[in-house]
Parts: sequence; C-alpha cells; structure tokens
Amino acid sequence: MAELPQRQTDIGPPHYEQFLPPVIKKNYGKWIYHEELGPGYMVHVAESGDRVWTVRVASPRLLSTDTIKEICDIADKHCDGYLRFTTRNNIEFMVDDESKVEPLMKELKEKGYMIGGIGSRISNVVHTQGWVHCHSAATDASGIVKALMDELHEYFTSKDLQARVRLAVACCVNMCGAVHCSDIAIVGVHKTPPRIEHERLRNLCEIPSTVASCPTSAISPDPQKKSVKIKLEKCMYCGNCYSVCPSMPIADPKNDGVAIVVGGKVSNMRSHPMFSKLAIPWLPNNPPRWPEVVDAVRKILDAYIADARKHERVGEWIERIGWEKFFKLTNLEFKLQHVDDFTFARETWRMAATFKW
Amino acid sequence: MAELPQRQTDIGPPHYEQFLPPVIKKNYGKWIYHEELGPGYMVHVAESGDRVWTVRVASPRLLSTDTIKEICDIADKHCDGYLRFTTRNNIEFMVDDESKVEPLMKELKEKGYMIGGIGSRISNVVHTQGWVHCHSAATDASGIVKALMDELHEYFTSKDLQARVRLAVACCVNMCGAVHCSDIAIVGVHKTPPRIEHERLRNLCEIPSTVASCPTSAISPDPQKKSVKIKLEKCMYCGNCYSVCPSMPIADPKNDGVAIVVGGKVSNMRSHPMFSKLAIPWLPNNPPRWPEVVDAVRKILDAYIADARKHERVGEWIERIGWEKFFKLTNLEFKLQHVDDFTFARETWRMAATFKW
Amino acid sequence: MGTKHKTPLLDDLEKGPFPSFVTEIKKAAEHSEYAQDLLGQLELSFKEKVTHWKHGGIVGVRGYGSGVIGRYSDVPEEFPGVAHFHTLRVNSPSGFFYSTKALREICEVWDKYGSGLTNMHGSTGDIILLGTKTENLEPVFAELSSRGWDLGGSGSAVRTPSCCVGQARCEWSNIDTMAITHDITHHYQDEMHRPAFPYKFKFKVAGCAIDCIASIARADMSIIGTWKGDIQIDQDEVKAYAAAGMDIQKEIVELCPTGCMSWDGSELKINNEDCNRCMHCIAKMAKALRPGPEKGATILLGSKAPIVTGALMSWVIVPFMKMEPPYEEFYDLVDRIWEWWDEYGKNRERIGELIERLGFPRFLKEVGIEPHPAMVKEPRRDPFFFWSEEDIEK
Amino acid sequence: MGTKHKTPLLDDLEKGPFPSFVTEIKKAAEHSEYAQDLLGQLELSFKEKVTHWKHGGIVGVRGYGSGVIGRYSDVPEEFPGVAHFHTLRVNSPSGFFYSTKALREICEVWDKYGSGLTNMHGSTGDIILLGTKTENLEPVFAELSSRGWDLGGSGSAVRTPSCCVGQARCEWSNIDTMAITHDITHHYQDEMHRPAFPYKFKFKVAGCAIDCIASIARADMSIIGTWKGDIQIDQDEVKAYAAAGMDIQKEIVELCPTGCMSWDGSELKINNEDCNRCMHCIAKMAKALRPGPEKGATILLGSKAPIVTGALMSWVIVPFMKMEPPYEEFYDLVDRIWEWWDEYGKNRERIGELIERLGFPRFLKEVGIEPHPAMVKEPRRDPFFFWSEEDIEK
Ligand code: SRM
Ligand code: SRM
Ligand code: SRM
Ligand code: SRM
Ligand code: SF4
Ligand code: SF4
Ligand code: SF4
Ligand code: SF4
Ligand code: SF4
Ligand code: SF4
Ligand code: SF4
Ligand code: SF4
Repeated sequence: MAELPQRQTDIGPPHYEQFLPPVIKKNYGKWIYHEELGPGYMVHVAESGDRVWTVRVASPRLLSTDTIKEICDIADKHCDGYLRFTTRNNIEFMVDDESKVEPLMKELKEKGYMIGGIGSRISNVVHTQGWVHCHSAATDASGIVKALMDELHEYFTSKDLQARVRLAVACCVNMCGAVHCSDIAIVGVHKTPPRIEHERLRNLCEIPSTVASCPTSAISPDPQKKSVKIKLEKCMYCGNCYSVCPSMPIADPKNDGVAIVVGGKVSNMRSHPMFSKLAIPWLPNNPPRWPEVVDAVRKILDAYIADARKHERVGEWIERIGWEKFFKLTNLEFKLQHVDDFTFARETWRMAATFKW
Repeated sequence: MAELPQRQTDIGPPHYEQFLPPVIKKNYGKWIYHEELGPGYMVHVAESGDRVWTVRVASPRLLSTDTIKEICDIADKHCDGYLRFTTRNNIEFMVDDESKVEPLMKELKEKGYMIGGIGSRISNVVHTQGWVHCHSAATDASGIVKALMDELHEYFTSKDLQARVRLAVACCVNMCGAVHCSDIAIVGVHKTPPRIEHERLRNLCEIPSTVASCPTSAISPDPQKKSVKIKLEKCMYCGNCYSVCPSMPIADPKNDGVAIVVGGKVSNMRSHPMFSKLAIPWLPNNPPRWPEVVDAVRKILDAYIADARKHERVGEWIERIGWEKFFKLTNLEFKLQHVDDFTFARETWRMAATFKW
Repeated sequence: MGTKHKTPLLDDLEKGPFPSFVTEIKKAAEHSEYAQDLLGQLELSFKEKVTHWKHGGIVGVRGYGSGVIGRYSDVPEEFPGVAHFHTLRVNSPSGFFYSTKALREICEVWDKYGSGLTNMHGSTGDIILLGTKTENLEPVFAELSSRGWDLGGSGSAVRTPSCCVGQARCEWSNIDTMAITHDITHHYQDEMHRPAFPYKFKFKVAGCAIDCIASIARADMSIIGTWKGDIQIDQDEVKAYAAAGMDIQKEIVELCPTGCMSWDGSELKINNEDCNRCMHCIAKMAKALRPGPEKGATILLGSKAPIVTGALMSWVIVPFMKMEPPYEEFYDLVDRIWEWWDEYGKNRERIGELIERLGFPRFLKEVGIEPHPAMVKEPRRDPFFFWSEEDIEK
Repeated sequence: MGTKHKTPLLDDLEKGPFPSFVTEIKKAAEHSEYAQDLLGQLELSFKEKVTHWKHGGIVGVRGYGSGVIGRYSDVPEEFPGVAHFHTLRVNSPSGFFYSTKALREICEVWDKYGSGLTNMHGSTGDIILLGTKTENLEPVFAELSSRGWDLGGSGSAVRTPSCCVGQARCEWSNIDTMAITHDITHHYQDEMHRPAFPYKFKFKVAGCAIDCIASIARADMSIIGTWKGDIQIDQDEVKAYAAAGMDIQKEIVELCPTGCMSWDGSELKINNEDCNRCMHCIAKMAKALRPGPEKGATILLGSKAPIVTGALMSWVIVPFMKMEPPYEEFYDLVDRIWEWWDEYGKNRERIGELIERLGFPRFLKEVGIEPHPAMVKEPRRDPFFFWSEEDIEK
C-alpha cells in the first residue's frame, strides 16, 4: 500500500463552484424565468439575457464507470466538460447557446439515450437497492423499475399527463425511496413473520433491543431459550426486528411480494404534501418483469388519465373524487388490509355520513 | 307507602303516537317542504295540503313544574293540548291553522317567552349540570349559559347569521354537552392535579382501576401507603381518576376555570362533521356573569360575523381562512397549550411549508 | 315558604332577557324545601367557585341498576334539603312530543315527591327529575310507572335512545326515526335497566345527514337516514328560487362539496353518481329538491366524549341498511357487536375505544362485516397489515 | 473476461426502451469479477425470489464510523467475487454538478479497486460506489480523499445533506440552497463521520415550497425557502399568457388554494395577506409572477420513513429564518435540538419520533422556541393540556 497517496479526513465534499458550467456560474441567482421547450429540454433565462439550455436523459441510476465515461465524453464535446444529475437521478446536459442544442440531442439519440422527463410527465423512478445490494429486500427494485419504465416510457419521452406523476420503488418497508409520498409507488412487503434462529440469536443479538424493535410489541424475551419469542398474531411482518437482529430472517420467497400505494406528493403546490395510501396490499414477485405489478400501475395511471383535471396530481384527483370512487374507477378490490389499524388509524375512519355509492 | 299504585317495570316509554298533534299524526311521513317565516316560526306543508305552523321559544332547560304547567296551559289554549321540546331544549308550539299563529305568539310574548332560534341563528345552548347537580364540575353550566344568552339574545330573537352557530357548555371534560362538536363551546377545566386522600382511598377505591383510569399513566400504586401516587408532571388534570375514585378530589377554586373551543359541527351539510378545537385554554371562573368568558365568545362571534361567507359554519370559515388567520382576526394569543400533545397530536402538526403570515 | 337563603349572586342572574334558571329554582322554592336549599348551596358554589356535591353513591329503585343518579351534598348541615338530592332519569317519548295531560301528571308526581325541578331534557334525552331523597325514589317510580312511564338508562347500560323529529314534521327524513327509537328502547329494556356492559351504550337516530340529534357526536351507535337513487328535482321550483333572488350558482352549485351540480340559468343538473348526500342543496331549496327514492340508513359506530383517549365521532360500519320493522338485520348486527364488546371490552371501555385498541379490521372480521370503502376517509398509509392463514402460501 | 454466468432472466431486462441496469452490470462485468459474480447472484435472486445478501457487518475506513455499508453474500462459494461487496458512500457536491474531469477521476479509482458499478446517486444523495472488498476500502478512501473527495454519512450520524439545484439554475430559489448545503456539510464533518447520535439525522434544502429535493418527506430537518412581502406581478406578461391561450381564471385563480387571487380579464390581483406561498401561480406563469422581496427559509423538522410508528413529514418549527452566512441562528438552533435529542432520545429514535413521544409543546419549551400558529394545521381538540408552575395560583 506504499504507493497510496496521503489520505485526508473530514475535508468534506469539493466546493460545487468548480463544477458549475460558466453560464451557470455567471448567472447564479439571477435567473428570471424558464420555458419548457419539449419533453426533454428547456431553457432558463437570466437577468443578463444569458440563457442556458438543459437537455435531460434517463438513467438506470445503476451506472457502470464505462457509461459515466461515455457521458463525460458527450459533455466534453458539447457542454464544456460539465454535467449534472437531477434529484431523481436523470442526467442533465447544459449548453449556453441555442445552436448547441440540436447537435447535443442528436448525439444523445444516436447513442441510445432516452430524452425526456421534463414537465407534466413521468420522470425517472426513485428507487433503492433491492436484490442488487440489500439484505433487507422483499423484492428487487431495479428490475421493477426497468419493467415499469419499458411499459411507460412514452410518458417520459413524449406524452404528457395532467401533472407530474412521480413513481417510486422501495424494496422493503424501510422505504429508502420516497414511496411514502409518491403519486404511485411500489413497496416490497413480507406476509409472514420472521423465523427465529435461537442458536445464533443468543450470540448475535441483544435481547432488550430486539424486543424494543417491534412496533406492535409482538416480541418478548424467552428466558428458557435465552432468546426471544414472537406472538405470531401480533406480527405485521415489518422486518424491523430483522434490521436489529440478523437472526430473525423474514424473507420468504413464496409469500414476499409488493404493495402498491398511491396519491402521495411532496410539493406544496396548490395542496399540501400528502402521504401515499394503500391501493393494493399484495402482488406477487414475478421476475424478471413483474407483469401483475406493471399491469396494476398501468390500470391506476389509466384511470387517472381518464378522469383527472389539468394540473391535478394523483392525490389531488383522488381527494376530489373520494377514495370510494377511486376503487370504483380503478376496479380494485377494497379489502380488510385497506382499513387502517396502525398508529393513526382513527383519523382515517369515515366519521361522516357522507360518501358516494 | 300503602297508598302507592302498583309499580310496573320494563314497560319503556309511552308510545309517541298518543302525543302527536292531530295534524302531525295525519300527515306523518307526508311532509313535502317547509318555510321559515321568521326567527321563531315556520310552516311545514304536507302532501295533503295540510300545514303545521311551529312557534319556538327559548327555555332555560332547568324548568320548575310551575313553568311546565304554564306552558301546558298555553298549549291547551292554542294547540289542542300538545307541545314538544326540541333536541336543543327549546319548546315548540304547533298549530294547524295560520289564524292560530298570531294569538299564540301574542300570548307567548305577553307571558315573557322569548320567541326565536329557528334558522341561521343562535339557538339554545346545549349544557350540563354544573354546580346545580354535579360533583365533577369545574365550573357552572346554567350560570354561564344565562350570562352568555343575555348578551347574545338578539341572535336568538331577531338578527341572523351566516349559518347556525351552535353554542354548548360542559362543566368538565366529561363533556356531557356536545362541546366537542360545537361552533363555539365552553368547557370547565382544572389546572392542578388531584389531591390524594390516602386514608379514604384505602377503603373507597380499587387501586388497579384507579391506576388504569389515567390516560397519561401518571398514577401508580403506592404500596407503602396502600394507596396511589401521582407523577405530577404527567397529570393533565382531566379528572378521570376522580370519576373512578372519589378520594382524589381535583376541584381547586383558585385555578379551575374554563376553556373555549371552536369550529366544531355535527351536520354533514357541505363539509363533514368537525371536532371543536382549542381557541382559549383558560379563563377564570367569575360568577355570576363570567364576563371574561362572555367577552371572549363575543369576540370570536364578531370575527365570524365580520369575515364569514353566507352558509359558512364557524368551522368551515376557519378551515377556509386557516387557523393562523383565525388567531389574527380574533386577536387571541397562540400558546403552548394550543399545540397538541395528546393521542393524535401528530395529525395536527403543519406538515407543509404553506401557511399565512 | 319562599327563599330562605340570601342569594345576591344568583339574583343577578334573574336580570336580563334570557329566561332564568334562577327564577325557575325560586319558583320551585315557593313550595319545595329541596329547591330552597338548592338555591342556598348553589349561591355558596357561586361564591366559592366550587361544587358542593359529593361523588354519587349507588341508589336506585328495586330491580333496576339504572335510572337514578345518586347525589349528596358536602354541606348537608347547612342545606339539609339537599343532603340527598338524587335525580331520576325518566325515559322521554320518541321525538319529545307530549300531551299536556301527560306532562301535568309528571309534574303532579314530582311536586309531591321531589324538588319540583326538572331538566327538559337531559343531554341524553331523558326527562330529568332533579332532586329528591332516597326514600322517595320508590314512590316516584311507582307513581310514574303506574301511569305508563319508565326510567331511562344510566351506568354501564343501554342509555335512553333519542332521535330527531323525523317524519313527524320533517320532509327529509329517510327513515321513521321515532318508530325506530321507540322500537329500540322497548327491545332493550333489560339491557337498559340492568347494567351488564363494559360501559354505557347510546343509540341516536337522525332522519338524514343533517343530523339534528347530533348522533354522530354522541352515540355509540348512530343511525342516520339516507337514500339511493337520484335526487328528485322540480325544475320549475328551481327557477322560482332563482326568480326569488337566490344565486343558485354561488349558494348551491359552488357549495356542493362534490362539485356534482351544474346550473345553466334554466336547468339544474346533478350527477347523482358523485353526490354524497350531504343535504346542502336539498335543505337550501326545500321546495325544489327531494331525496332519492330508495330509503334506508347508514349505521355508524363509536362516538363519545374525550375521556380517555380523545373524542370520537361515529364512523360508518354499514353503508346502507333498510330500517323496517321488525328490524331483524339491525338487531342481529347490534347483538353481534355487543357480543364482541362483551368478550374483549375492558371495564369503562366504550365500543369505539375498544375498536381503536384492537383494530377496526379485526372488528370487521370478527363481527362479520364486509369491508367497504365507505368505512374510511382514506385507506391506510403505512404498509403494515395482517394476513390470515388462508392468504399465505405454505 | 466477459459474462461467466448464464443469466436468462436478467437478459430479458436488456430488452425494451428504457436504459437497462443489467446492461450496466454487464458492461462492468467486462472488466470486473465483482460485477460478474453480482450478475450471477442477482440471477439467482431473480430465480429464487429472495435476496442473497447477509445482514451487513461493521466495516469502514480508519477514524471514521460511517461512509461504508458492509455487505456479504450468503452464497460466497458460488459467487466469490461478491463474498464481500461493500459500498462506499462518497459525499456528492451540492447540486450534483460535476466536471467531467472529476467524474473521470472517480471512475478511475473505482475501476482500480471496485466493481466499476455506481449509483448516481443514492437516495440520500451520495455517490454510491457499489461493491468492493474489505481490504480495498482504505485504498479507495486514500485515492479519493487525496483528490478532494470525502465520504458521506451512514449509521447514527449526520447524513449527507442534499438540495435542489436552487439559484444555480432556478428562478424561484429564495435561498442559496447549494451554499447552505455545502456549509452544513462542512460544519458537521465530525458529526457525519463519527456516529454519536441516537439515530440518523438528515438535512435537505429546497429553494421554495415546490420542494424538488423532497425534503419534507425525507429529512429530519427540511429547510425550505420562502418569502415575505407581495408576489411581484408583471401585468403585461399576465396578459401575454392569457393571449397565448391560458385560461387564467380556471388554471390559476381557481386553483389557488387560499382563494386570494382574482382576474378580471385584464388585471391579476393577489391578496397577499392570504397567500400561503404555495407557488402554483408563480410556477404556472413563470414570466409574469415572481416571489416576494424578503427572502428566507421555513425550518421544518422530523420527516422519515414508516418504521416504526408510521411515516412522518417534516413540520414547521421556525416559520421564517434568514439563511445567510455564517448561519449562526441556524446552527444555534440545530445544536439546541441535538442537545435535547441527545438527552432524551432512545437508541434508534429519530428526532420526529422523540418529539411525538414526549410532546411537541414540551420540545418547544425546552428547546426554547416560541409557539406560533404556523406550526400547526389546527390547535388541539381535546382540552387536555399542561400548565407550568407560573400559570398556577397558589
Ligand atoms: C431538476 C430538478 C431539481 C434538481 O435539483 O435536480 C427539478 C427542476 C425543476 N422543477 Fe421540480 N425538479 C426536480 C425534482 C422535483 C421533485 C422531487 C421529486 O420528484 O422527488 C418534485 C416534487 C414532486 C412531488 O410533489 O411529489 C418536483 C416538483 C415540481 C413542481 C410541482 C409539481 C406539482 O404539480 O406538484 C414544479 C412546478 C411546475 O412545473 O409547475 C416543478 C418545477 C421545476 C422547474 C420548472 C423549476 C425551474 O424553474 O427550474 C424545474 C424544471 C424541470 C422540470 O420540469 O422537471 N417541480 N420537482 C429535479 C428534476 C427531477 C427529475 O429528474 O425529474
Ligand atoms: C327541531 C329540530 C329537530 C328536533 O327533533 O328537535 C331541528 C329542526 C330542523 N332542522 Fe335542525 N333541528 C334541530 C337541531 C339541529 C341540530 C342538532 C344540534 O344543534 O344539536 C343540528 C346540527 C348542528 C350542527 O351541525 O352542529 C341541526 C342542523 C340543521 C341544519 C344544518 C346547518 C348547517 O349549516 O350545518 C339544517 C339545514 C338548514 O337549515 O339549512 C337544519 C334544518 C332543520 C329543519 C329546517 C328541517 C325541517 O325541514 O324541518 C328544521 C327547521 C328548524 C330550524 O331551523 O331550527 N338543521 N339542527 C332541532 C331544533 C333544535 C333547536 O331547538 O334549535
Ligand atoms: C345529566 C347529564 C348532563 C345534563 O345536564 O344533561 C349527564 C350527567 C352526568 N354525566 Fe354525562 N350526562 C349526560 C349526558 C352525557 C352526554 C351527552 C349524550 O348522552 O348525548 C355525554 C357525551 C357523549 C358520551 O356518552 O360520550 C356524556 C358523557 C359523560 C362521561 C364521559 C364518558 C366517556 O366515555 O367519555 C361521563 C364520565 C363517566 O361516565 O364516568 C359522564 C358522567 C356523568 C355523571 C354521571 C357524572 C359522573 O362522573 O358520575 C353526571 C351526573 C350529573 C348529575 O349529578 O346529574 N358523562 N354525558 C346528561 C344525561 C341526561 C339524560 O339522561 O338525558
Ligand atoms: C443506499 C440507500 C438506498 C438507495 O438505493 O439509494 C439506502 C440503503 C439502505 N438503507 Fe436507507 N438507504 C438510502 C436512503 C434512505 C432514505 C431516503 C433519503 O435519505 O432521502 C430513507 C427514507 C428517509 C428516512 O431517513 O427515513 C431511508 C430509510 C431507511 C430506514 C428507515 C429509517 C427510519 O427511521 O424509518 C432504514 C432502516 C434502518 O435505519 O435500520 C434504512 C437502512 C438502510 C440499509 C442500511 C439497510 C439496513 O437496514 O441496514 C440499506 C443499505 C442497503 C445497501 O446494502 O446498500 N434506510 N434510507 C440510500 C442511501 C444512499 C445514499 O447515501 O445516498
Ligand atoms: S428499502 Fe429496504 S431493502 Fe431496499 S435498500 Fe432500503 S433497507 Fe434495503
Ligand atoms: S416483523 Fe415487525 S411486527 Fe413482526 S415481530 Fe418483527 S418487528 Fe415485530
Ligand atoms: S360535564 Fe362533567 S360536571 Fe358537567 S354534568 Fe357532565 S360529568 Fe358533571
Ligand atoms: S387528573 Fe387525569 S391525568 Fe391527572 S392523575 Fe387523574 S387521571 Fe391522570
Ligand atoms: S336530521 Fe334530517 S330528517 Fe331529522 S329533523 Fe333534521 S333535517 Fe329533518
Ligand atoms: S346533496 Fe350535497 S353532494 Fe349531493 S348534490 Fe346536493 S349539495 Fe351536492
Ligand atoms: S425547489 Fe423551488 S427553487 Fe428548488 S429547483 Fe424546485 S422550483 Fe426551483
Ligand atoms: S402562491 Fe399559491 S396561495 Fe399564493 S397567490 Fe399563488 S396560487 Fe395563491
């Protein structure tokens, strides 16, 4: 290891300024408006009269260094050697002259990049590790995203919607994606309780913190076994005990699957931010293309497209029509699982005599 | 007791039919519309063409038999010997001919009855026992109602409002009135924890049920004293322990008082039913006329009158303008006590970046 | 007799336009020592700002566990007339209609044995006979019951059911509130008079979503009339309202919570599929609009005051039920609910609180009610839910 | 090299128009054994429908408690390339702007020591270097840090702060999101690298209420730009939008959540007192409307994913704070909050959960924040609240 350079600590990330394209640096804080010019490009106009054109392309997020180097090549060629990623993992190429847009887009298309995602469309799917890297995953994330976006890519590249529809995938209820506040989202769920490996548990886990990890108090110490026991009927398969104690594996290939939640949003525009609510409690894991999941998302999206008003987010649409109508329009079944019995259940009960037939 | 008649049990109340005025009995279930003719009278029209005119008068609810006999006299004279009470404790006299309305109203006025309460007004105040009959009272109810209605009687007899404004008074947080869903309501509250009379407690109270009665788990057994102890900082003075165990008196003349809550409603019209929310956490008990309380109600009512739209209930008004504006318009102080820390606190926090300055 | 105590504070409350409860007590004090001493003790409370009643003891009439609220003064030496001052809860007739004859009979009994003071009515809907001593309870009960009256509920029992005026005088009642209330009251006499539940259970019946009996706020079971089918529109009457100056667009169409109405100046249209039957348009244009043809009720469960974990309003458990005699489906439902409550309810735990503690889905499953989107404002948010054996692949 | 495992299931995901992560892994597999075995193991997961990663062990770089997620295969014999497969979280620069030079440097290091696979970016905002073995962690760190890069957060520490593009390219940013994020990151290097908190703590910074960084959903502290004063209107531009076919009444005025706008066909009026700064009108008429003059931020606290008691969104704790260097008021607030969290927080208890457990009013009082109506959607309903000694009359 002698050849290693001198390590430094606590230096923090490099200053962003060195990474700003000159036109951005010059007009920093002085932008006055922008215009969407197409599904995948837009222009921002500065007080100085300067303009910056941004072209956005999709990314699978999981990028090889080869691909990164390829986009660097493109940025070197067209964008003075700068680029950025968006908060939804798309790649943005910026140019300071209108004449540079066309050649840039041409090259991107030639190289197979998918341009789009700006405005009232489906942008990239925020997602998580899944079977690619996480021990906790009840499903895969990248696989579902790919299957889903193959189906919905037109809403990225061309078709527009009443408003942005934000999709997200999280591979377990830890929800490392923004599933809990997304228009339509998919979350990996278990359906069976963890199994206790008493032998390993004794050595690997702290009993008090394992007991404390359970939101429903389903876990109690089992002094005889010097381990813990689970009151099975209290377990709602959240896997938090497994996060705390590796000897309580919960993955169960036959019964793991995904839930679909809908109607969340983050922006404060018009309506306040909203949590996603359960639309479908369980669909099977069917790799590689999760057809049931893709169908279900499509079905919900189609109902939205058919019924929502301009500028209306999925959650705003459902709030306007009511959930009883949502289930009707999407033809989804309303089940016991939809009825909340968790911490804040009571705020969800219909304390009113008014509802739609 | 020999002269007593033969008692009967489980016979239930008499059948209502025998108490219906003939015009009501005849047209039962056949009414087609009604019209409000003034603040205190209205007419209902039946399919048959029959009509019934109803004249409504205020009642203090606490009625002497003398007064009941007097209203019976009036009903005998004008209404064929029938009358009814409303669900808000007003008295209704019904006649089957327009010509009978005038003489009825004349006599009622002469005898000092207050006619009104129909339509978008303030009707009678739903209230409870208070110091007249309850051991649990943190304030009086009848006294506050009288003081309040002396001030607001015009909204009963003549002036109209944007919508009904339902007032209620409950003398403790047991809330035997409909305080928790009223437009403007007053509730007796304590401000100090109960005192434990250990000697009596030993004999009078069950320790487990006393401990269990506390919503904040402030009470625990005190095995030494064979009694209980209270973690003072956990007590929010609800008095539930006193309901269960008489040896934990909580009344405290210096610190008992009332809270004012606003914006509740029961009807499903337009908006869903709403809970009342805290407007003023504490005002002193100042019998006989509770001037601070009357003033505060007046202030809130005036703000409503000045700012609400037609058909808008207090709660609907506040929902439209927002609570931050409510505090501004009423000039009430927003205090720590307004911030919820009880069971469903989190649903009340502003999880949004949008609010009014 | 007359007033034997000085009551300067209370006297002040005889002034002013609104009818005075003090005047009522004074009237009774003319011929009742109870009422006289009530005045005295109440004046003391007004002065000291504190109640002078002790925690109630258990008193009642033979064979009943409910119907009487025991009450004792904590200053009996000063006010012996209220040393005992128990109230009787007399079950009012549905709809609070009375003949003067019946009312006079009650007054007569009460003048003889009690304070001459009443509440017409208590918040639950009973005729409250306000204050008598223990030994008078049996006589009052004998006199009243022999005349056809009975006591209402108290304690951990069915409480006196009550209702809005309904079809007796309201054009909007989708159900016969008074008949239903009467039937329930008679059906559950035993459950009303002999407390055997974990806690109180209240029924209230409203003819429509306007809920003039406030059932949604204060009944463990709220029965609220509603309809299926289209709102009946008389377009001529609509025009008449417009002609008379009503701004139909603003006052009706724009206030419709579901936005399902439209008005082009001559025709009012309703997209009934989207109507949630809130009653606004109907109430504001009583002559022009009437509820739809198929009548029934929505059954809601669980409302109560804030003690212990916060106030609840009733929520939907059965979206639509025909409410016709003999109400078999209804009583069957109530029985199943009570059985479940009885099995799991803790002492002093209302049905709403129990459902909250054990979970609404579990309640639905165990009581045998099909889930329906009308039961919730919105589905759960966090994906934490239970499955049964039959949902699992082994 | 090339693919050494058969991957029929994954191969299917190379088809279709959307860019394929499988293709990316295959590209890396051309020159990385890690990536090759990742393909193999992932195919196995696709086949068996189960993850093949074990619960992570604690690995890291010297002197740091965070920045590396340890990961081990549960089938290492079959896939030795991923027997260890740890990720490094490299702290991204504010706003996710890069020079190609910098990116190439990172690639170079990663090609040398790692799988050649990355996430650009992780959900928190780090550059994720996806998979290497334990002995390579120090070299990667040395190579990167010597080139100016550092690791981000993991574990019970400050996590890598992130922000929307802000003033770099957005006309609406009320604060300099990138500068603030950079400053916070550097201010808290120690708190980021040496976990000493009860649990993780995330900062996210958005320039306006549109919140393009989703801070309100997933930051323990959300800093959201806002303004005081009137929205600036260019009436000519408004007319231009109208002329271009925008239905200003329907698309703007009627969608304003506070109903504070009006449009008479030639002038757009805003009652700014009622505006809640939701950004709808501004976003839809970017040329005509601009935020008001006095800029600052609303500070919100507490959002997180559903584990354990349900998801939280951040809620307002400071309605308005100027966010200008050196951000003293801000850091002082954060320090007071952490002190309180440190004192009362249980292990694995996020700040939002702690406030929920102990009570928001108590938090406000003990941390020294004045209550303000902006903090709540509505005041409490049930009248159960606490008083302090000074409120009591003895
Ligand atoms: C580039 C990016 C910021 C960044 O730092 O990377 C960005 C940039 C812009 N957003 Fe955004 N938003 C970006 C993520 C978000 C997010 C965060 C997220 O999705 O996780 C949201 C919140 C989503 C939500 O509510 O769930 C977001 C909700 C919006 C909205 C509000 C939409 C709504 O109807 O609620 C607007 C306003 C509008 O366009 O009307 C907006 C507008 C804009 C504008 C027009 C702002 C401007 O003037 O520059 C930018 C134009 C791009 C466009 O149309 O996509 N942006 N925007 C992010 C691009 C992500 C992507 O690749 O798709
Ligand atoms: C007589 C009574 C029923 C009874 O069985 O005794 C009654 C009778 C009527 N109510 Fe009521 N309501 C009666 C208590 C209620 C209650 C219950 C309460 O206050 O505790 C409510 C719910 C209040 C709430 O939401 O908090 C109530 C909310 C209404 C409303 C809805 C008002 C709203 O804007 O939300 C209407 C509809 C309207 O008039 O537009 C209504 C309409 C009516 C109509 C017009 C129904 C009809 O066609 O006959 C009746 C006319 C009388 C009037 O204007 O007061 N009634 N009404 C009750 C009279 C109480 C009193 O003495 O004032
Ligand atoms: C008389 C009456 C108030 C009145 O002035 O009208 C009343 C009086 C009492 N109520 Fe009540 N409640 C009365 C209607 C109500 C209502 C309203 C209703 O029924 O529509 C409620 C709110 C709805 C509900 O049931 O939640 C109500 C909620 C309570 C509670 C709180 C129960 C809870 O679960 O939250 C208590 C406390 C208790 O049960 O220990 C209570 C307890 C009491 C007690 C028995 C006091 C006690 O703790 O033992 C009071 C006896 C007072 C006395 O000495 O006369 N009372 N009580 C009402 C009954 C009259 C009647 O039968 O017509
Ligand atoms: C890598 C990443 C997902 C991704 O694919 O992007 C990730 C991956 C993990 N998260 Fe996460 N979280 C990631 C962003 C998030 C986010 C989103 C965010 O930060 O904006 C959330 C939701 C917001 C929040 O903080 O609540 C999130 C909420 C969780 C939770 C739930 C925490 C909670 O309090 O509810 C856990 C469970 C835990 O901490 O034990 C968790 C735990 C984990 C662990 C460490 C698994 C574990 O239980 O030990 C995952 C490691 C996976 C792996 O092997 O690589 N992760 N995690 C994200 C971090 C990348 C980065 O640094 O940029
Ligand atoms: S969501 Fe769950 S499975 Fe997916 S990366 Fe996060 S912790 Fe792992
Ligand atoms: S999976 Fe969740 S609910 Fe089940 S035992 Fe583990 S922690 Fe408890
Ligand atoms: S509200 Fe309280 S004090 Fe008043 S009657 Fe009911 S229990 Fe008694
Ligand atoms: S008054 Fe309420 S909070 Fe206080 S100790 Fe008694 S039951 Fe507990
Ligand atoms: S609840 Fe409906 S039916 Fe009953 S009186 Fe009121 S308006 Fe009429
Ligand atoms: S009843 Fe209510 S929801 Fe139905 S049309 Fe009338 S106003 Fe609209
Ligand atoms: S959050 Fe606001 S300031 Fe930041 S990029 Fe989005 S629109 Fe612009
Ligand atoms: S910012 Fe939102 S609230 Fe303010 S005027 Fe515009 S649309 Fe209305």
